[in-house]
Amino acid sequence: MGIVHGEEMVLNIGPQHPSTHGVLRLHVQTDGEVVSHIEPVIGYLHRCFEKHCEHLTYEQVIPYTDRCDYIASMNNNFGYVVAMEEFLGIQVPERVEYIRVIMAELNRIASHLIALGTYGLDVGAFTPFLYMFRDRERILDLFELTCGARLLYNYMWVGGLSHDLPVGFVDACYRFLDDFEPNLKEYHDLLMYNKIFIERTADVGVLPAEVAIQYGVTGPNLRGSGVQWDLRKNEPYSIYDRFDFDIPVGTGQMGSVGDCWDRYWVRAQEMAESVKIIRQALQDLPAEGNVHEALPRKVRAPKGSIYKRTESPRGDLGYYIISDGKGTPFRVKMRSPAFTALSVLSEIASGWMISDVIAILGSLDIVLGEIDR
Amino acid sequence: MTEVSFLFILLLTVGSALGVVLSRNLIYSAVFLLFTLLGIAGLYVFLWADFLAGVQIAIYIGGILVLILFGIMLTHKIVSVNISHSSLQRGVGGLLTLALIAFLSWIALRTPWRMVSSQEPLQTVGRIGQELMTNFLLPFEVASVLLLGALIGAALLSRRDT
Amino acid sequence: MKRWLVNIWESVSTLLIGMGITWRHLRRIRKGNVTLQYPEETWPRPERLIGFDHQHYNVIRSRLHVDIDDCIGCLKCERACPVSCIKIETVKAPKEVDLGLTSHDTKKRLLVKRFDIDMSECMYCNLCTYPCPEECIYMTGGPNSHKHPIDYEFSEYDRNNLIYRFAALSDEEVEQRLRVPAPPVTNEASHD
Amino acid sequence: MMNAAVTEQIRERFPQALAEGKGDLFGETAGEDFVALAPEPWLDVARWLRDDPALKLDSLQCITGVDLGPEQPLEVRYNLHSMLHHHHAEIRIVVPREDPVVPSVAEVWKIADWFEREVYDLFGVTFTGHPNLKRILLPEDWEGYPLRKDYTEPETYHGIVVPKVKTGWE
Amino acid sequence: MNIFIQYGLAIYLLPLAAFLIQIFWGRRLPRKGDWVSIGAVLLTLVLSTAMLASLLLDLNPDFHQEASFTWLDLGRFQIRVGFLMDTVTVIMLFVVALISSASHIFSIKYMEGDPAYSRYYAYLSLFTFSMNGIVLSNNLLLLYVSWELVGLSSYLLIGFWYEKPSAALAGMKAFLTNRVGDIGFFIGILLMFTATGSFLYRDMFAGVAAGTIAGTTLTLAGIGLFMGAVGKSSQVPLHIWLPDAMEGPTPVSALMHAATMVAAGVFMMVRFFPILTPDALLVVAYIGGITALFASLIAITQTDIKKVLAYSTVSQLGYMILAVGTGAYVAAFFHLVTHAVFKSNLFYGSGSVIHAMHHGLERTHRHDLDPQDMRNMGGLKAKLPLTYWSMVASTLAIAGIPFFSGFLSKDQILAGTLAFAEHHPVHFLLPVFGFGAALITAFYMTRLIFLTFHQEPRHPEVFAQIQRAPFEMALPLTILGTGSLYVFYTLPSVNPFGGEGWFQRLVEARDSLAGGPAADWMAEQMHHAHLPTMILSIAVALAGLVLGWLMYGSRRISAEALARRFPRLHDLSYHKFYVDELYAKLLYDPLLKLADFVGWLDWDWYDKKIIDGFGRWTTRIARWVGTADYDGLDQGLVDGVGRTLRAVGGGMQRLQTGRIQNYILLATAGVIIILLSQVF
Amino acid sequence: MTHSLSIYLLVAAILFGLGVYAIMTRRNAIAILMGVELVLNAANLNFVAFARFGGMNSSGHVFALFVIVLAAAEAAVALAIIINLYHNLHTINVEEASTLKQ
Amino acid sequence: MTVDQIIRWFQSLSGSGEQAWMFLAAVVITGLPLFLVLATNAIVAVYVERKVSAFMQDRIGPMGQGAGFHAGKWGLLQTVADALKLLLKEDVIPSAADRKLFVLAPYIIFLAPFLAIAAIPFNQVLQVSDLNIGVFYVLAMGSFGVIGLILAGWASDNKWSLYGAMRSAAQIVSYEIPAGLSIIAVVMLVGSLNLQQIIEFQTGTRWGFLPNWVVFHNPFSFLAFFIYFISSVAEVNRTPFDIPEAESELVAGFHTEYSGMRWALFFLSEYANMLIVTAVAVIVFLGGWTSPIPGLFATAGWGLFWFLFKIGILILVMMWFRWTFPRLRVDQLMHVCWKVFIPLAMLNIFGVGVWALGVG
Repeated sequence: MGIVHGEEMVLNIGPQHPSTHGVLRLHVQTDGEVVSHIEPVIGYLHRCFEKHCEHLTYEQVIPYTDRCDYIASMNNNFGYVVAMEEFLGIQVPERVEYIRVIMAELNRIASHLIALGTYGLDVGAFTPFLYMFRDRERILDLFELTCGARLLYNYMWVGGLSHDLPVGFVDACYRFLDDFEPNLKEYHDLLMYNKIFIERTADVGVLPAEVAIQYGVTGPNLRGSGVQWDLRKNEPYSIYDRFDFDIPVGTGQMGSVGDCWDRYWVRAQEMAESVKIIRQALQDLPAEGNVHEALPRKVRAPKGSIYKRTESPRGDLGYYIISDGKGTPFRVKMRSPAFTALSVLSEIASGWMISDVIAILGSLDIVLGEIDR
Repeated sequence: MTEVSFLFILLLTVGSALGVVLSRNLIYSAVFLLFTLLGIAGLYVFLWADFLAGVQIAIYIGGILVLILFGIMLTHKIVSVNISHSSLQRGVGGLLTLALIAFLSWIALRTPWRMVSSQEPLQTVGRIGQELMTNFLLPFEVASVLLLGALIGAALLSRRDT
Repeated sequence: MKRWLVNIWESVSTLLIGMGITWRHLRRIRKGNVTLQYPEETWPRPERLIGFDHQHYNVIRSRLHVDIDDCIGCLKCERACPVSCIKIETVKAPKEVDLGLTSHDTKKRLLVKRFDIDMSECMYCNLCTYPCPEECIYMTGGPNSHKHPIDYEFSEYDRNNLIYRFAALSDEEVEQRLRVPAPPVTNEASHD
Repeated sequence: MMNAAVTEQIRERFPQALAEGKGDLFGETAGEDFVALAPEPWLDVARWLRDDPALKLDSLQCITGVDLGPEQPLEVRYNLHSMLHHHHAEIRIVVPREDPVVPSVAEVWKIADWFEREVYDLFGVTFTGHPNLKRILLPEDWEGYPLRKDYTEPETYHGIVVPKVKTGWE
Repeated sequence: MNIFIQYGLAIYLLPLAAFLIQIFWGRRLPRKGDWVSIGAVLLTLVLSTAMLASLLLDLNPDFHQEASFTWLDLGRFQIRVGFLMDTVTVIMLFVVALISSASHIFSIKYMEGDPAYSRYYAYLSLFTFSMNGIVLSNNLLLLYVSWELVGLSSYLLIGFWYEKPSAALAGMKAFLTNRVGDIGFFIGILLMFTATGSFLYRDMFAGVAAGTIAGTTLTLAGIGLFMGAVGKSSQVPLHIWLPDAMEGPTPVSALMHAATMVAAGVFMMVRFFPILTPDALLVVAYIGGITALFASLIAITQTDIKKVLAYSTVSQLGYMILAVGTGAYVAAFFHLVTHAVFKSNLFYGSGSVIHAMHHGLERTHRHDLDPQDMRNMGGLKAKLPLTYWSMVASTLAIAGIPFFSGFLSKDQILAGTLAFAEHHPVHFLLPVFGFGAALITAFYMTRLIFLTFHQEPRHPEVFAQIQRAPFEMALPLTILGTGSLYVFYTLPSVNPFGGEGWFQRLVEARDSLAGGPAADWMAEQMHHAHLPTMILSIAVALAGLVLGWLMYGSRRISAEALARRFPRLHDLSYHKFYVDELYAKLLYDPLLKLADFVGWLDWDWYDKKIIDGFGRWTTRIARWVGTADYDGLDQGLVDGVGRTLRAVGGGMQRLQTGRIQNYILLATAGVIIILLSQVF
Repeated sequence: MTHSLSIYLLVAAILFGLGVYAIMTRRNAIAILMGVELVLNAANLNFVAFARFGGMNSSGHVFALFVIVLAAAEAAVALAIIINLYHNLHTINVEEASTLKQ
Repeated sequence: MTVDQIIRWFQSLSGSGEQAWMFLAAVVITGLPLFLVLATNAIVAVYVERKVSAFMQDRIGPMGQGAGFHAGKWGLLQTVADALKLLLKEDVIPSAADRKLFVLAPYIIFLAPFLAIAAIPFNQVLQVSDLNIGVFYVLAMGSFGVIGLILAGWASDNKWSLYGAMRSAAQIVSYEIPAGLSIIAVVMLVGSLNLQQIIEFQTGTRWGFLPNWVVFHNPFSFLAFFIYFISSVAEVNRTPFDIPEAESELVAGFHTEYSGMRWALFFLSEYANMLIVTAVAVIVFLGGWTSPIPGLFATAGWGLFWFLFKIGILILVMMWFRWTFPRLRVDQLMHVCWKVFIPLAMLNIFGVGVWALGVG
């Protein structure tokens, strides 16, 4: 490709730009259309989550975790409560475990739908985005049915849940899954296997596995690079060891392993796997059980610390909790997967054109709330 | 009424040509050039050369002027609005130019041109095509080679690392 | 050359597949549309009947409401709030003053002088509603939703209007209320 | 899960590296829950941890800064993980509050770049050898390190008064 | 259409098709499409072999086929182009196809893994196409177009590794130097065209024979044509580009800069011999002779293996040109053929050596060493036996040792010069050039062989890592090495001195149309001179060999000591007689100085310090003149020149501002004045 | 008015003069190029005008066509040169582009 | 109704010779309807675009239901409201912008389709000027708007605008080539540049049942239609070739800084350009005003209907493209143009020639 060189120019993509997925600024040096250097500038959404936590009780932290990754709040709750339960040594009832898995996987689907839909927007396809939002709305309906909130749930509590499942939830969920599965193929035909889309994403922004590990990239991004790494399989928490599902990894089907298309494809396949998990969980869901049974009267952690990771839709979500034995945590550190994913951007996006940078950024599926915390 | 439009086009042509020459802003010069070229295309219509008028617009405006604008943008700080340029030897040059125009006009007006009255042709394109394929075949071929050469040359030249 | 032709073919065929999908949606718009004509139609709130003590508990998280008559001033909700958007001031009532009973037949010991909720700060975590012994603070749509229909358009022109003052007694009023012989008077919430 | 083994190996390889156990503050014991290291040899240890075929801790999960209290030192905690062997290790480095300096491991694990910037930003721990040590979450001109226990919020920021008390509230 | 013309057309178009396919789709084809080019060139080899075979069966020296069509009909005259097929064409086609095939095959391994592999093959095909154009053409137009195309592909291939600045510069240098010659060539063509009104050889020859063009014009035209050959065949003074051209890949050097492209000039001279006047021929002869000796002198001291071969090529081309000039143009063509085979073989051998050295250096990570420097080699015989023997055969051929191909052709040439000198004693220098060059050639080739293959390896660790040449490289070496033997040129009679060889019988000398020597007379003369020549040349060649062996083989005579003894001579040779520097001094510096001078005028005029300026002007002029003519002019004369120039410059100052706008202003003023004068 | 040759010649003369003026006085290479375009257009106008009043001879049109082709080629090459100049010298002022001079 | 005809009509009314006011009046009388056509086109097309996009995305688009006026029945008044809003909106000119050019640019862009539509034959008689070089004229006018685009991008003094303008200019200039080449193929068949003659060529039937349109003439002419249509989509900067205004990359491209009335002009000219290029496609390939059922509905009135109907279908297809496809990258766009369409179009010319000589 012959490139006519122009002036070196500095572009500020963001903080207000249609495709920065939040309030992110990309300091981009361009040479003509080609990006020679790129530096993400973050912090616009910094809300001192960790400082807040030091002033809150353990229960009050949960709504704050909601707001970190607001696309997948359930999973953020999940990570925190799993960490706290291990810290406190609480065994939660079976029913609670199943409900949690169902919610987390539903939310994973919802999150991936957003990731894929907005990625379509990034490369210029508007319609798939609305189709995917339509299905996401139905998942949010299910959440609303369960806990009254559509986005920030505060649903999972340490030792239990805020509410039991409503009557008719299981049927509604089955209905949703039955409707959703055929839609998946349609989305893929419409976008993923579209030649223009393939041209835009295949071989673009290749993230080799070594680089990904070096940068601590996890989740679908790492799996897109061909590394079979999923905490649900590799370090099963909760009851994930009871389900039968596969971990899709990128194979370089359309270009090379670890390109944008592979990341997209991994997310698309993960939705199908999540559907599989939800179906199994709904099947095995214990009919009886009090979701408040194991709730401690007052959460007061012993002295010490814990680091626990769970698999959020974006990757390894880790909580490092230190307790000095008082009623509030001494320190809560959240290791957010999007933070590491964004840090790799300057490594893989330099040398591509502006359009590709947008595509690469979109394929990393970042949520600024989680990066800036 | 044709007179009115003719006069308008004349004034447009000459006026904007003045603009091209006198404007201190390069982009403005280019915009004025746009109107000059448009005006000349209009004059071509009056001269029964409709095909040439089309060529004038397609090539001069759609091609050369776009090139010139690209050139201006590539050779100036890309986002600086004030692209001004200065001139030299305006006084002498102006006088000489005036003299030149005066002489040329005087010659044009004074010479008893041999005029042959003719009818407006029904179609010009066909005749030009026939001319090109018969009497002007060699220049036509040469022109195509020239264009090819210019194409390659321009591409080669504008690569930075040659 | 072959690659070139294959590319063209792939482009054309996959693009046609995509166009087919959008065309199908265009045809099926009457059945499949998801638009909500907002002012005329509103979001259907989920019907639910679950356990958790209440038989007809709608969990939809709308604005907070306090049945101030039932409030005993225990400050549990204020403590539960992660963002400190609830402010309660109480005055201890003398033994002889009877402030009445709540709907759970608890005797009120404290006079709630002030009960403010800054709704503009509320993060809808619902944490304040769970500890309330009298179940008098709830998101609308809660246990007493028949009294307060769900309303999620609580927009205001002035931010200060989002501070809901469920009790705002002046010193005189407090004094009056706590005057020993005075009979109990029901007090309405300032905001409804 | 294998911290004790890691401790042993570090002691063999880098006899001077182990710091005196500082782990009593939160009731944890060095060697089982974590490995406490002195700051100076950390970079060498880090390289070895990553490259040693038996350990192969190639993935840096998280860097957590901790302020142990107003009169106490600062601590930097590293959670390491091996993608090959699937085991973890936690390294803690205690540095004095007055002069918190830790060698940067950004060249060992690339992600340490941003993690260390974050710790620098919020705790004021200086990482020597870091390629680009500047604030990451807060504005460049922010004063103080917010996650320290003795941090007091500024009165104003760029002339804007930081409201401490809500108007009409208290 | 005649079958030969059809074959010719196929030979012409096949590489073109390969080129087009390669350049557009090459990278996407399997194996990056090298098989397209190789297949095309092998097909041309098959076709040309077939044609040669049919000629050999016939042995008709008057074989002549021609076909042309009107390319442009301009009413008054037509421009016709077409193909000419005669014995010379067919032999040349075969040579081109043979060397080209060898080059293509050799390159498979040599260029393996190069990122621009397919582009390389595309260029090779382009070259083959344009070279065939030169050979096939029956008119000056197609010849000129192909000529320039050859120049272009040479430029592309020399600068193939354009990331290397030296390669890019070498390409540029070759291109520009060739342009100088091509100007003359173009002038020659136009002279011929204006005189005869046609581009066809046939019409031109007829025109010369009929006397439409004669005398000085014809001489000038001949010299003009010869200038093209000077450029392309790298004769003095335009020889400077060829050694630099060695920056290109070695197969390219073997193909173009040893065998085919540089031979194009000779080929053209052979074609045009009948129309060259004796005066023009004399110029040709001297240029050729000087080149032959001059280049061989340089080759003695070069250390880069390819540079040695490059200068050797220049020298051998000088031989051919010399032969043309002395009238032995058949000998020149013969030498062209034999030389093509053995010289390209030498290049392939050196390529094989370089390839091996390169890999050896890579493996030992000795990036400080130059894989082409002979001083880093030594003892390679043990590691590369095939290359060694093949190169030795070719070395003996080029040295003119009996029973090798070079002996036959060289002998003929020397005989021609001797005969010429015998007839024109004034030009006794010509055979001296020839024999001198022969002596030196034998010497430096021996040096090359000994330095490269014999003695102890200079870098044993590198030596240990050297591997044998792969099959793709060995094949051309074997074929061409065998081709250096004499038998292939004397068939069917094995006796080399019988003169019954196919070549002798196929290519017959023709009479000059422009007053040059007649063919019979020339043959007679050469026959007379034959015996002394043979004895002398063998003696000379052996002397060279022995000298080389003494100095580099047995080391009886220390080369270093000699160099120390005659530092001047060694320096002269080592620095290539300072030709490049001379050009820099003669052309480049004065040009820069001229620019300085004009700039100074400019500054002075605006300063309004004309009187002061004149003083500085004089000194500047004086210095300029002084440096231009280094010593010899005394102070008074300088002053005189200065004064004269000042008077002229004073007038010119007003015009020389270096600003286009001022010129246009003045031009406009001039136009107005002319108008005024016309009107009133 | 539209049927008089001289008015076209007049316009062409003015355009020509202005073009020459631009070439003479402008320092900016692109401005000079614009001047050249004016001159070429003036010539073209003359060609077409003479063709129209000389008995509708198509040769004039063909010539004008060739001039336009030439102008296109010239503009392309000239702009390429100017851009090259700019990259090397960071100016397109013809007076400053004088490295050949020193 | 051409200008000349109107003037003649004036003359017959007043009995006097040609006068300036007549000319001006005639210009206004012909120009105003053209402007109205373009404006109506934009309003209708925007409404259709909204509805098409909505339907394709499972929405129902602008609606006016229930109490209150809202956007009229089925949202018919939505675009009118939009137009009103744009007209009444405050017009912001950035302080760093070059005011004169900033103001001028939208008009230049709008001028191009406005001039071009003068040569479009809406039916057998409804045509402002029947030019001999009709197709060529329309194409030439199409290249005219590029200047305005560059000026708009440059005058805004915004990097995104400039990127958009440069991309757009390069794109339009490039895609004119395949578009022109594929039209040349047809011109070869017809032997005329005159639009009416091209349409006349397409009257009658082919194989007895198909209309004798160029698109059915031979396989190559179908390919030419395909190339022309795709290229014209690129020429009007619509998805998948909308990189000049790619909202996810360049915010809004060359019209980022425009607002209110001026922005409306851009909008208007985008849809006007769509009208022009599809009109050319219809005239050149789909038989212009000829009826798809040869022999029936062939009056002038029906001619207008057929013409607009065909244009509508093509515009609908363009919209369909837009709401289905992702966007190409700028180098891929050039790749498609130079390495796919131009070679195809050249081959196509050759093919059409061979077909016309051999088969036709």
